[in-house]
Amino acid sequence: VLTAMPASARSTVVPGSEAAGLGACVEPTELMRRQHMEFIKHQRDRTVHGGIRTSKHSLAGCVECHIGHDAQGQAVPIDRADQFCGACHAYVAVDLNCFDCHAAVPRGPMAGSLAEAARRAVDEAQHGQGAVQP
Amino acid sequence: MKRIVYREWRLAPARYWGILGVLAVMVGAGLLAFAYMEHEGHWVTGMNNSVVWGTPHVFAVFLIIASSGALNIASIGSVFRKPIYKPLGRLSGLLALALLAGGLMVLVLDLGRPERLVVALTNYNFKSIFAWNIFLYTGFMAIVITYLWSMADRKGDPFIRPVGVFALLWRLALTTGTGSIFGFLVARQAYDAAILGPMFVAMSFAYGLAVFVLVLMFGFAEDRRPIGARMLRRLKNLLAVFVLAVLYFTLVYHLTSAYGAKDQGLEGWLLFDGGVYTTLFWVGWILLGSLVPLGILYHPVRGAEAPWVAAACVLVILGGLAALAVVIIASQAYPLQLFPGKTILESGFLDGVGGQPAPYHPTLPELLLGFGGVGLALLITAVGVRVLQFLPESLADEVLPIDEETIEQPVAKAA
Amino acid sequence: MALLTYSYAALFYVAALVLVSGLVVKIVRYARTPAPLKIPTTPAPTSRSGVALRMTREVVLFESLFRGNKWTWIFGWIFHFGLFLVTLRHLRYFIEPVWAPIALVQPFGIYGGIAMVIGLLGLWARRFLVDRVRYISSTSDHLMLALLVLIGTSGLLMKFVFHTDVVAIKRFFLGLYALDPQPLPADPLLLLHLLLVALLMIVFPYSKLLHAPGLFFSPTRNQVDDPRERRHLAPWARALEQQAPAASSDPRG
Amino acid sequence: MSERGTEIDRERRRLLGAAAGAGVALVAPAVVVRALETTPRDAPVDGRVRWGLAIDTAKCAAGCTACVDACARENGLDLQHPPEGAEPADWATQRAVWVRKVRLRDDQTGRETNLPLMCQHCEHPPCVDVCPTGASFKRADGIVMVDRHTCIGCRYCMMACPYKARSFIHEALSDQLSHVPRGKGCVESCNLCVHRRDFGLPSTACAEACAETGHGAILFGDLADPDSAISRFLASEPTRQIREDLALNTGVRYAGV
Amino acid sequence: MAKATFDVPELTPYTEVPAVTPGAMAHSAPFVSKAEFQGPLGFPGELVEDWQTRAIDKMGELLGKYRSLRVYLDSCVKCGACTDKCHYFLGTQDPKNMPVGRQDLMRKVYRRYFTLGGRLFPKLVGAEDFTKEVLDDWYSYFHQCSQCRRCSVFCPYGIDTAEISMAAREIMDSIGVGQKYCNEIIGKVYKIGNNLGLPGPALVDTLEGLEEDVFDETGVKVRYPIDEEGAEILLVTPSADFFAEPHVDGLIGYGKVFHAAGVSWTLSSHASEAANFGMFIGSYDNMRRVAQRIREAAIALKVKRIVFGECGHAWRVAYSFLNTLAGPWDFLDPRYPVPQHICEFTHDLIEQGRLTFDKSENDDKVITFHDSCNVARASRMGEVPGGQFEIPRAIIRATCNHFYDMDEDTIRDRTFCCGGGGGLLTDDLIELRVKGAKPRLDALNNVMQEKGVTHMAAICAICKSQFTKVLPYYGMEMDQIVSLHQLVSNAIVLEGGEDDDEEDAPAAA
Ligand code: HEC
Ligand code: HEC
Ligand code: HEC
Ligand code: HEM
Ligand code: HEM
Ligand code: SF4
Ligand code: SF4
Ligand code: SF4
Ligand code: SF4
Ligand code: SF4
Ligand code: SF4
Repeated sequence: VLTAMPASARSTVVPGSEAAGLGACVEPTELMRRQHMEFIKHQRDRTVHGGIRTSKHSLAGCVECHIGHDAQGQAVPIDRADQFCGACHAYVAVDLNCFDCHAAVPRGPMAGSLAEAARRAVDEAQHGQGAVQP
Repeated sequence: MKRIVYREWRLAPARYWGILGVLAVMVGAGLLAFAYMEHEGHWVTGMNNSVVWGTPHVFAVFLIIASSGALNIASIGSVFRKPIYKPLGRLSGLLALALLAGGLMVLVLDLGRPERLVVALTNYNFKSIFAWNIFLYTGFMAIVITYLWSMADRKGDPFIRPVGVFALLWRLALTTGTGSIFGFLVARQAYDAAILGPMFVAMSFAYGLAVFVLVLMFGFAEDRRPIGARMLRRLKNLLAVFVLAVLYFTLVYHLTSAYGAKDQGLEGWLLFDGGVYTTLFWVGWILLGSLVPLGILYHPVRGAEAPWVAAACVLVILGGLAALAVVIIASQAYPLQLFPGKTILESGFLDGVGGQPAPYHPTLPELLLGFGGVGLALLITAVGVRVLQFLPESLADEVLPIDEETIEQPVAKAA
Repeated sequence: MALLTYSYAALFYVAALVLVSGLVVKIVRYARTPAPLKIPTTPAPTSRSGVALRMTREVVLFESLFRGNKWTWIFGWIFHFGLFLVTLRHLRYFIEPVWAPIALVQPFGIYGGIAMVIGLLGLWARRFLVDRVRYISSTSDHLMLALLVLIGTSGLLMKFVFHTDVVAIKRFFLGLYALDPQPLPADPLLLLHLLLVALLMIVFPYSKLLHAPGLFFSPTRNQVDDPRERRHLAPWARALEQQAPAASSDPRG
Repeated sequence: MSERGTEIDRERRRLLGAAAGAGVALVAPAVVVRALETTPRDAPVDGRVRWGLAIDTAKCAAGCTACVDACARENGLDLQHPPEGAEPADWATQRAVWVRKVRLRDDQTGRETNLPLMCQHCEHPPCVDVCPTGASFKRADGIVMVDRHTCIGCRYCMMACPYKARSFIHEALSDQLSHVPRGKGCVESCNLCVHRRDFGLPSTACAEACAETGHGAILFGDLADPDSAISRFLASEPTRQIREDLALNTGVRYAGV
Repeated sequence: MAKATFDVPELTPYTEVPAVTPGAMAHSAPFVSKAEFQGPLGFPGELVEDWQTRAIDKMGELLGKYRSLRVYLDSCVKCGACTDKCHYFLGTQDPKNMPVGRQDLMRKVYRRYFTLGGRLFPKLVGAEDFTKEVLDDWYSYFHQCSQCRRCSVFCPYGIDTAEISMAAREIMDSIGVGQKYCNEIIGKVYKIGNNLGLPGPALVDTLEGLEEDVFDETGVKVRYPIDEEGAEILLVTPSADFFAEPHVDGLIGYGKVFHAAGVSWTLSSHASEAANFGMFIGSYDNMRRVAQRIREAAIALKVKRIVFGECGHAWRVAYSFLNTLAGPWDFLDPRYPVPQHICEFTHDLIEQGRLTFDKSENDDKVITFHDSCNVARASRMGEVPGGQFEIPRAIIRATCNHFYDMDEDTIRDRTFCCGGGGGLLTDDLIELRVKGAKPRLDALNNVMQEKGVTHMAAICAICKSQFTKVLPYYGMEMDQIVSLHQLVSNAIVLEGGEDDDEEDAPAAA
């Protein structure tokens, strides 16, 4: 077993985000920590060129699931240095420019649909292929 | 044959660092302009959605074609076996590299997403002339470096000619390719012309040589090395012939345009009521850039005097920038003809309502970026001649190889 | 897991100790050894600032090597500059918060890594292809190159193919500062990378890698050319003067 | 296991509600309802369809800009604001426009024509041919668009497009919509509302808006399907391509010009 | 004239880098010094019993005394930049004559006894015990280094093989393995005052002869004084200048320049030698002892300035070390640097317009200039770095109409050694000297072919002697080598004054 440490001590998942209440990411956490950039990059090409919107690695999906909220319940941009993507990348000094273009909070009429696709895919992974996480 | 002796450019350190300082400031200002444009976005430039390429592109294209032209001297020396040009081969190669680097710097720093340069270097669309140009440019660098090596290293001797021939062909492809960036744009009337290719070749010869002669004269004057009358005569005659060639292609280009019915609107506009573009064309390109230099170069007395030849070179360069401004900017400012036989009364997107040209006002950052490229080219040259043996010790008449001076047809031979 | 973490933690404590103490000993010894005579390779600068400039050119541009051998210079410079960029990029594993300039240049470390390996391969090829260099190369020269190539390629593989958990690595090293080792991800490539790095740190003070500090102490490069203006006397040479005074060192006496 | 699955389900439903709520605050309710009925595409697009527009200029009304506004709203163009310090006149030349309204007068007859002009989704798109990185590309279903992950912002495609259909983003953006990422330094243009395509919505924002105004000048549909409304319209009405001389076989056709 | 017992290399248009031929020069070694020559220098007369430990101890001592040695033995990365820079390697093809190859002879011993790696894994790092074979290699190859420092110019760390070979020679001396040529000569300096062993009266004779010759030739009474107390300038010049060709023509030139300048000057019989072979054997003590003579002479003769004649390594010792070894010089005229080179002196006068030349006197020659290595790479002339290149050339240009430099890669600080420096100017090393001269002569031959050069000027006694000897091996004439001040001497126009006939020309003070 790789994760001997309690998740809380190591995880950067923001409290109050949807993810905080869930047990697993779209892939096993150990894998996400290492490979998430590859996942979303592949997803990116498949979406832009192939029009595929059902995969679980959608960036908009990440944002929706991992978005944190302020005291007023407003979504906080996910790339802010104290938020999910931002915190980690500030820690390792990686400059993420995805959110130059991508909405850093779920916004717009289709927001729900985009996340929905990802969730559906996770469901499939969890029900279809059995559990990935203990 | 006597060996040509090359020496590093040996200026007094204060003078040398002074020159480098000035050039570094130029480059620095260009970089600052880039940082500003990159940080703010391109709205701080005069470029817009109608005139998408502006002043930086004028400089970039100038430098790139001048780069190809600068190598011409080396080609004439080794490919066309004109021994008199041989001593200039190394400088010619260095200048070609430097100008190309300067031009590419401007081009890259003007990109909307310069940080994705790697993307441009790893993703190619082989249908795109532009992508081919990326190969042409990087290939050119590699070839010129090989060429320089073959000229500088004793082991390289047998390769000089083959590499030189290859470089020549590559160079013609490169200029044609650069010209074709425009020539293949069927959308724009001004560009949809095959003659742009050869015209760019002629331009590259003229501008490249003008830059070359200026740099040579400056470098020699600073280090108190002699340039003999014979060499000066050859160079200025060559320049005159190239300027004439540009003039000739300009004439043919505008005649064919004016003849083709669909382009008459454009011709009339450009030649008569294009405002600043008309001035750029007549005063910049034709008068100052071609006729006056020709007058100087063919003047029996002035044409033999170094300062006048230098002045002619400066004019040719300025005229070249004007010419490229006309070719690049005016052609975009003139509205696209989407609805022949109809007048646009209203449009949400500057479609040339009532035939109005699109606006374009260059801003300071664009100019600085352009000059930054020039600065980089000169900086590389200045460092190059200092650390390596690029400049011949002397071009005085007595050290130059004998040349069959009577039969002078450089164009026929060079083109 | 814990075993792994603790053994690597121990390894790095030892390696750091060897590196730092070894280098300090060496450098102090260089600094303490006098240079009794003025032996700058001339033409040499006649002022301290001139010497500083000369040293800078040597360190940054490898000026002498440039004059000496262009091929070696190109590969050597590519390697060292790449190594420099890689080092800058690696700083992000060791400082928190990461300084802004480091964050800015860190992406270039990736190209630095590629350049570094290319440079090393060029240098290595030379050791086989040029008979003179083949003659002077000893096993340790090859091993040193092999070591660096391996470090570089394992790093690049981590960057491009088998990603590792960078956050955990940083936590591990920050933990080492606080004597509180955090778990180290058990990725084989990472373990190899780190093992070799530790090895490099250990051999550094005992190998030709001493050229890095050595350059700064090289009298032919760091001396000012002013022997006529300033009398230069090493302590042991002064002692010599006192024990056996020259026939008449004072002209008036 | 299954217990956990249901837990996620419940959780999700709660959050979906919240997301929908947020949506309501931002846009008209009708849109939100529709958004929830989407069927995202799960197979790559293929060449069996070719999306296109048919524009009946006779129906396009003077003074109307509903389609232009709808496009701006759909794609977040209206969230773009002039950067501080920009001259309004300059800004007008630099802001992004995916579709514009053009009013023409025939030089001979004096007849006036109104039409919306957007990317023509050429079958042989010059913008794609010239793009050095291949960022400008044509999807299998005929949509010409820019992959903004590989666009370097060279603007060569803008030089090449005969219709001036493209815009360069001259300034940093914020407040983008989740489904239309866009930002500084890249080139963009009408993509036939590609997200709507992929989520299975029937029409484009402009066509829908035009229909809502009652003009119905824009018809969206599959050009490859002979039974589609658009194909039937093209079969029945004389239509043409703008700049037919270039033989680009555009996906946007105009009747009555 | 020269009948060689070895193959004289053929000159090539450019010096090609040869393929390495291990052992090609292993047979070359100078005569070993006898006890009688060792003693006066304070060295054991023959190889001592426990030579190995004593050598290692000595090495340890030197490591503590010379930062150069310590840093250089650690720093080499075997980059190879120096491998094709040594004229002896280029001429002999022996890889142990590659500077790094030469250093490695010592480095392998250093590694074995002084580094952790060498103690633990000698094979891995190329460490070796100090055996008799190694010692023989040392003797052979550390006497194939002319300490010209060309290698140090190109080494990224400035590693100076000359420093290593000096240290090696000192270690060998300390265990009783000295080189006859150097040690004998140093002994002569101690005993008689100069390398050639010319006693004082002989010098006086020679100088009187010179005065007569010059008067005969020019009609002007130029003086060549020795041991004149109260003269302004003490001239220290290599003893070869007193009689050998072409050296003596240089000395004649110095006298004419002093005459034209109107300053009083003198030679000294106590310090009648500029050369300081103490440097060659790396012995600080001996170098210091030799240098002290100059101080003694200056004090005794109450001079105000010291000027050195044309000699390369002598100028290095004078310029770089004299202040250290025999300073401080606070009793001399502070307006002038101590010491000055004769070229600096002449050049100053030229600058001030105080010398008149008739350049056509040298029209029978087309000149090129050989930068002597110790002048070029270990010293300076004038105020600015590089003056040592410009000043002699300026003098040539002022005195000759036809001057061409040799190939840029072989002059200035990249100059090739004549092949006879560093204490190797002895007949027992003639093969080495001839082969080592090849790169220099390749370049000379080149300008002879292309520019019609006829003569090469030099400012070093060793260079002049070496070229006189080796030029014939390559089919050139021995008199193609000239002194720089010979050219000055030829071209200088001396004021023929009334006082020429008077006995005591009043020296302008
Ligand atoms: C279904 C909701 C959901 C979606 C969609 C989702 N995640 Fe997660 N993610 C989670 C949960 C839950 C965790 C915490 C798992 C744990 O603690 O082990 C997590 C953890 C992670 C982690 C590890 C964090 C840490 O501190 O170790 C990363 C990295 C991550 N997600 C990235 C992404 C990315 C990138 C995407 C988009 C492709 C994405 N996530 C989409 C739910 C989601
Ligand atoms: C557990 C920490 C962590 C979290 C949370 C995280 N990342 Fe990362 N991310 C990393 C690390 C580590 C890297 C790789 C750094 C490297 O290789 O230099 C990385 C790299 C990336 C890259 C590649 C960047 C590049 O320039 O190569 C992308 C894209 C990325 N992350 C996107 C995201 C997004 C989007 C999120 C939020 C949904 C996210 N990451 C959350 C740690 C994290
Ligand atoms: C210049 C703008 C821009 C930048 C920067 C950008 N994207 Fe995108 N991205 C887009 C556009 C435009 C789309 C296409 C959306 C569509 O087709 O509806 C997109 C789509 C995507 C998609 C598929 C849609 C989704 O939500 O899953 C992914 C994944 C994605 N991008 C990842 C990234 C990542 C990772 C980065 C940063 C390394 C990034 N993008 C940076 C503009 C950008
Ligand atoms: C001040 C810093 C340094 C300077 C100026 C410097 C300079 C040089 C130079 C000039 C060379 C010779 C040319 C070559 O072969 O590349 C060299 C070689 C080398 N350097 Fe450095 N270096 C520095 C730091 C380092 C460091 C930190 C390392 C190792 C981690 C290193 C590793 C090497 C190696 C392995 C070689 C030998 C390459 C071969 O075998 O050919 N250097 N260095
Ligand atoms: C304790 C010290 C070190 C640690 C913790 C470390 C860790 C790492 C890690 C985690 C990566 C992968 C980066 C990624 O995936 O983005 C990496 C890459 C790399 N490492 Fe190291 N490394 C160390 C020392 C070194 C040293 C000393 C060198 C060179 C001599 C080196 C050379 C490289 C190279 C060339 C890469 C690939 C390029 C890059 O990502 O920067 N590393 N290293
Ligand atoms: S909405 Fe319809 S009528 Fe109105 S401008 Fe657009 S196309 Fe014409
Ligand atoms: S209209 Fe322009 S942008 Fe659209 S596909 Fe055609 S050429 Fe490309
Ligand atoms: S601007 Fe972007 S899409 Fe257009 S040609 Fe350049 S890279 Fe391609
Ligand atoms: S199809 Fe969509 S993107 Fe294109 S113009 Fe209409 S609304 Fe705008
Ligand atoms: S000092 Fe001169 S002779 Fe000695 S090794 Fe170096 S180059 Fe050769
Ligand atoms: S140049 Fe210097 S570092 Fe390189 S091999 Fe020679 S001595 Fe060693």
